[in-house]
Parts: sequence; structure tokens; C-alpha cells
Amino acid sequence: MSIREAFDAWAQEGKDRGMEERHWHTAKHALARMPIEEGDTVLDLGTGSGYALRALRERSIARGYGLDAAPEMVANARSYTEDDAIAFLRSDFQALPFAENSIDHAFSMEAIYYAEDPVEVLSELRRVLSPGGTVYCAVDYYEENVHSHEWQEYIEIPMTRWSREEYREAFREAGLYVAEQDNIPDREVEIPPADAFPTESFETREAMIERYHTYGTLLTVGVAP
Amino acid sequence: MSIREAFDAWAQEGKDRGMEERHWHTAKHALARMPIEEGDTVLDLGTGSGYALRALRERSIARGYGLDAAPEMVANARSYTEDDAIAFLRSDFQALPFAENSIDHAFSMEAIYYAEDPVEVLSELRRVLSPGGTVYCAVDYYEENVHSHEWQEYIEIPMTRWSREEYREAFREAGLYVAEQDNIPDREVEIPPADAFPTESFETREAMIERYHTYGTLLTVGVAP
Amino acid sequence: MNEELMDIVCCPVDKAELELSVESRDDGEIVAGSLTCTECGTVYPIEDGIPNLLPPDMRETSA
Amino acid sequence: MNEELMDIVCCPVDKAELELSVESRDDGEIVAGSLTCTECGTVYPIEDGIPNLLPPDMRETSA
Ligand SMILES: Nc1ncnc2c1ncn2[C@@H]1O[C@H](CSCC[C@H](N)C(=O)O)[C@@H](O)[C@H]1O
Ligand SMILES: Nc1ncnc2c1ncn2[C@@H]1O[C@H](CSCC[C@H](N)C(=O)O)[C@@H](O)[C@H]1O
Repeated sequence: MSIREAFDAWAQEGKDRGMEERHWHTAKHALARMPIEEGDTVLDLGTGSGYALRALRERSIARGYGLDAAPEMVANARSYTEDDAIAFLRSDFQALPFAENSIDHAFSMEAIYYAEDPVEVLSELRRVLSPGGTVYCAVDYYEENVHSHEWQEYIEIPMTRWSREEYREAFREAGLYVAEQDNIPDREVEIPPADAFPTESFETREAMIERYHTYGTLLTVGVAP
Repeated sequence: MSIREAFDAWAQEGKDRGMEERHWHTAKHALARMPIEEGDTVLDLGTGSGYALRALRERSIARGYGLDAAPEMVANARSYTEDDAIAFLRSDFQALPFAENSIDHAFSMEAIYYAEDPVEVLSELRRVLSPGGTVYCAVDYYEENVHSHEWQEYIEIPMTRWSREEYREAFREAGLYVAEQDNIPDREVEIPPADAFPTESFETREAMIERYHTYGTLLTVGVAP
Repeated sequence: MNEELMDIVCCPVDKAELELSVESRDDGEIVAGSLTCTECGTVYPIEDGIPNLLPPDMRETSA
Repeated sequence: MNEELMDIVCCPVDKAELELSVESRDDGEIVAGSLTCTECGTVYPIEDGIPNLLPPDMRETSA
């Protein structure tokens, strides 16, 4: 199955907005940490509904580019904003259509692991970032988060499941410095009382708490030399 | 008053341990984010009781150096650990006794603003760090945290009160990339019920919540090119 | 698509400059047109205001 | 002070190498001695296992 087939269906079912709502719980904390200055140009890799760029525009970035391979995703993202400073384009993570040193900072939430070769994506980011530019790479799907492992069953795109350490290694392999790694807890998801378990997704309340409060979202921050 | 006079008195009164306990609430989160690898050499600037290095040793750093100008501080810090891989030295922030590229990462909590010229401290850090090495600089005393402004009244050392933006500018002036800036909330300090206010330190409960939950500790992360 | 994108956009394959050809505009925005690589000649379409900069081989498999 | 510090320590003033002279050890650790700058000749004391690497001018004002 192609990225397009998989994610166009999601966009049509409104899953883009659903992801926005759920991912926002932790994505907003990652975005808040970015060392954005007025006038910066920011890239959002696998932009989905484009919420990250809409949020960063409130911090006066000059331009936000949202990149996504799925046409229905970018079409939806485009329809959610009237802001001329935000533009969307269809493109693949591994072949970025940007010149060297053209981007100040890059953000990516729950997207990089869908790439065929995520190290190549990081290398491409390094190429397009200005020296000192950051990559804010956030994922809920990773090795330590055992609760995410089954996600692969629900999508036909092969997903890369790295550990925290493998993320650091991959960043370094792509020539990025690793500045930070952190688990951002999701404290907004509602966790039902113990007697509601087992639920469809969790055997026990403890498991659900571990999923959202302990593992949350893994953020790895890289810096281009 | 000299650094030695001011902080030796604190060390003698046991304030080093008091600071450790209070600062740990947020310092542990900053430390957890550091991209430490086994075998790294880490510098703690203004080490106080030396707690940061004791904590990082649990992540298998090869060596931790705690630097402090106050002899009673380093004497205490030394007495709190038997670990041969942790060493303390008396030295000044602005004249670091380390060779170029000799340190992998640096941490500093509630200390840099006591330096006469904090930009010079950052330049010195840049000099001693290896390319890609990080500076984790945490402060509770800064412009936006209005509740900290009065601290200057209690100490005769002149303190530098930068804003978030001035921290970023200073890092860049010193030749460091800025990778992250964040307010780490202190959620462990006990906040009494509303009818306990005014207290000695806060007029209202809201003010105390703002101090600890909103402003907390300002973390700025720099990366050496 | 906003014309400012031209400042930083390039061919996803060989990273060479692109040449813009506009078919229609709406309020300044380019709604339809194309971007042609000055090096390899690949033509990247702009449709409904969105440039499709997928490399040609991915365009096929995902079309 | 642990001898491994010698790998990375330098004179705080001119950043030149230091020469170690040991007066007493305890279980391998250097308890007393000094570090002398091979460039400017400044002597930095080691007391109670802790080297004092404050620049000479700060040593005065803070002593
Ligand atoms: N190789 C690739 N190139 C470009 N986009 C890709 C891609 N693989 C996946 N995507 C896109 O990445 C997105 C992942 S879903 C996450 C969307 C958004 N960042 C959010 O947080 O909600 C999808 O929109 C999908 O179309
Ligand atoms: N210019 C300078 N050079 C070296 N140490 C300094 C200094 N100015 C202040 N200090 C030291 O910095 C420390 C600040 S108090 C903070 C201590 C510790 N980091 C903690 O979080 O608890 C004191 O121990 C003081 O002696």
C-alpha cells in the first residue's frame, strides 16, 4: 500500500483532525520548547492537519511549510487556514524539495517512522537546515513504548520501531548533534477509574497510565552543525 | 562581598542541602533530558552539594567534575560522595581550568547569574565543550519570573537578571546554538490552601502557583558547534 | 501556492533550481501551473494551489 | 584529587598545561600538592584533595 492510499483514507474519514486533537496534548509542549525567533522559516514533516504550523504562526514565524505525501491530507490542511504565510506541498520525506540552508527549524510528529529509511530523512533535514537549526522529532511509536507495538497491525506501511538509543544513533549517523531526548507525558487523556478496565486498548489502569504518563511522546531534538 | 564569603556561609548553615532538595524538583527533569552517553565527561558549574553529578553517575558517565568557587561548598560536596569518578575543584566560572574539547556536556543550576559576565562563562563553556556538546543552563532567577526579583535583596553578589530572550541572545553571542528553551514546572513544592495566604513569600495562592507551575525553572539548552 | 516558495524550493531529485510556469491565479496565489527542473527537465504539477513535488517514481506508485 | 584530572586540566589564565607535584596521597588520591603552570609559572595548591584553580587575582579577593 502506498502512503497516499493509507493516509488519504484517514484524511477522508476525518482522522487528520482526530490526530490533531490527540497529538496536541504532547505536541504543544514540544513546540513550546523550540527556539523559534520572529521571522524564522519552519518545516513540518508529515504535517497531517497542519496544526503545528498554525500554532507556530502565533509566535511570528515568517513562513511555515507543511509537507505531506497524501493529497487529501494537504488538501484538508490547506482548507483549515487562510494564512498566506502557511503553505502546503506534496512531497516525500526522503527527497526534500528544498535548497541547502533554507529552513531554520523542522518539526515532525508521529511521522518519521513511516519513511522507508528514516536515517535518509534526517540526512535530508540536515541538508536543508541552516547551521544551528533544530529538528524536533516526536514519536509515540518506539521500542520502549510497548503499548504502541501493535499499531503496525493496523497499517500496511512498514513502520520503523527504534529505541530511544537508536533515535540518538540515527540522528548522529545523519550528521546531526543530539541536544535533547525526553518523554513528554500526556496528562490530558482521560484515564477511567480502575473498574472500567480491561478496556478495548488496556488490560489495566496501570498499563494505561504507563502508556500516557511514563512513555507519552518521545522527543528527540537534533541540531544541524 | 566575595563569592567565597557569600556561599561559604550558606554551606556552613547547610543551605547546600536545602538547595539540593528544592532544586531537585526541576533539576531532575533537566538532567533527564541531557543526551548523555556512557563514558561521557560532564561538568557541573556552581555544583553546590554536587547532586547533579551523583545523579548522572547512575547513567554511567565516566567522569563528573563539579566546579565551585566557595571552598566550604566543595568540601561539603566532596563529603557527600565516595565515588572516585566524581571530582570537585575550586575555580571561577569565567576562567575554566579545562582544555579545549575536553568536556562532553555541561550542567548548571541556579548559578550562572552570579558571574560578573555570564556571556564570558558561556564562551568559556563553548571553548571546553566538544563539538555537539550541550550546555544545560537552568535558572529560577530571570526577568519573567517576577517572584524571583527580590532575591537580589538577600545577597550582596550582583545578579544578572536576563529575560528568556536575553538568554537565547547571550548563548548565541557566545557562539552556542540554542536548541531548546523551556519552563520546567515545579509540581512538588507544597502549595497550601487558599486561606493560608498571605504567607511570608506570597500574597495569594495564585501568585504561588504562578511562581512554581508557570515560571518554575527556565532551562536554556545550548550546543557547541 | 505562494510565489515566495520559489526562494527555497528545488528539484527533489537533483536539487537543481525549478522554473515556475503559472496557468491560473486566485488573489495572487498560484492555483494551477507547473515547476520544471532546470537540470533534469522533470515537470512538477501545481494543482488546486498545491505543488506536487514527489519524485516521478513515487508519483507513479502513489497515484 | 584524582590523577585523571591531569588529562583535561589547564591553567585557568593562559590555558597552558599544568605540572603536578604530589605531597601526599591517600589510597591513590592526591590529598596535598600543587599544580604549576608550564607557561606563566603560577602555582595552584591542592588542599584536602581539592585543587584550587581560581586565578591568582580572584584567590586574593576571595581568600
Ligand atoms: N514518506 C512520507 N513522505 C511524506 N509524508 C508522509 C510519508 N509517510 C507518511 N507521511 C505522512 O505523515 C503523516 C503521519 S500522521 C501525523 C500527522 C501530524 N503530524 C499529526 O501529528 O497529527 C500522514 O499525514 C502521512 O501522509
Ligand atoms: N563566579 C563563580 N565561580 C564559581 N562558582 C560560583 C560563582 N558564582 C557562584 N558560584 C557558586 O554557585 C553556586 C550557586 S548555588 C546553586 C548550587 C547548585 N547548583 C544547586 O542547584 O543547588 C554556589 O555554590 C556558589 O559558590
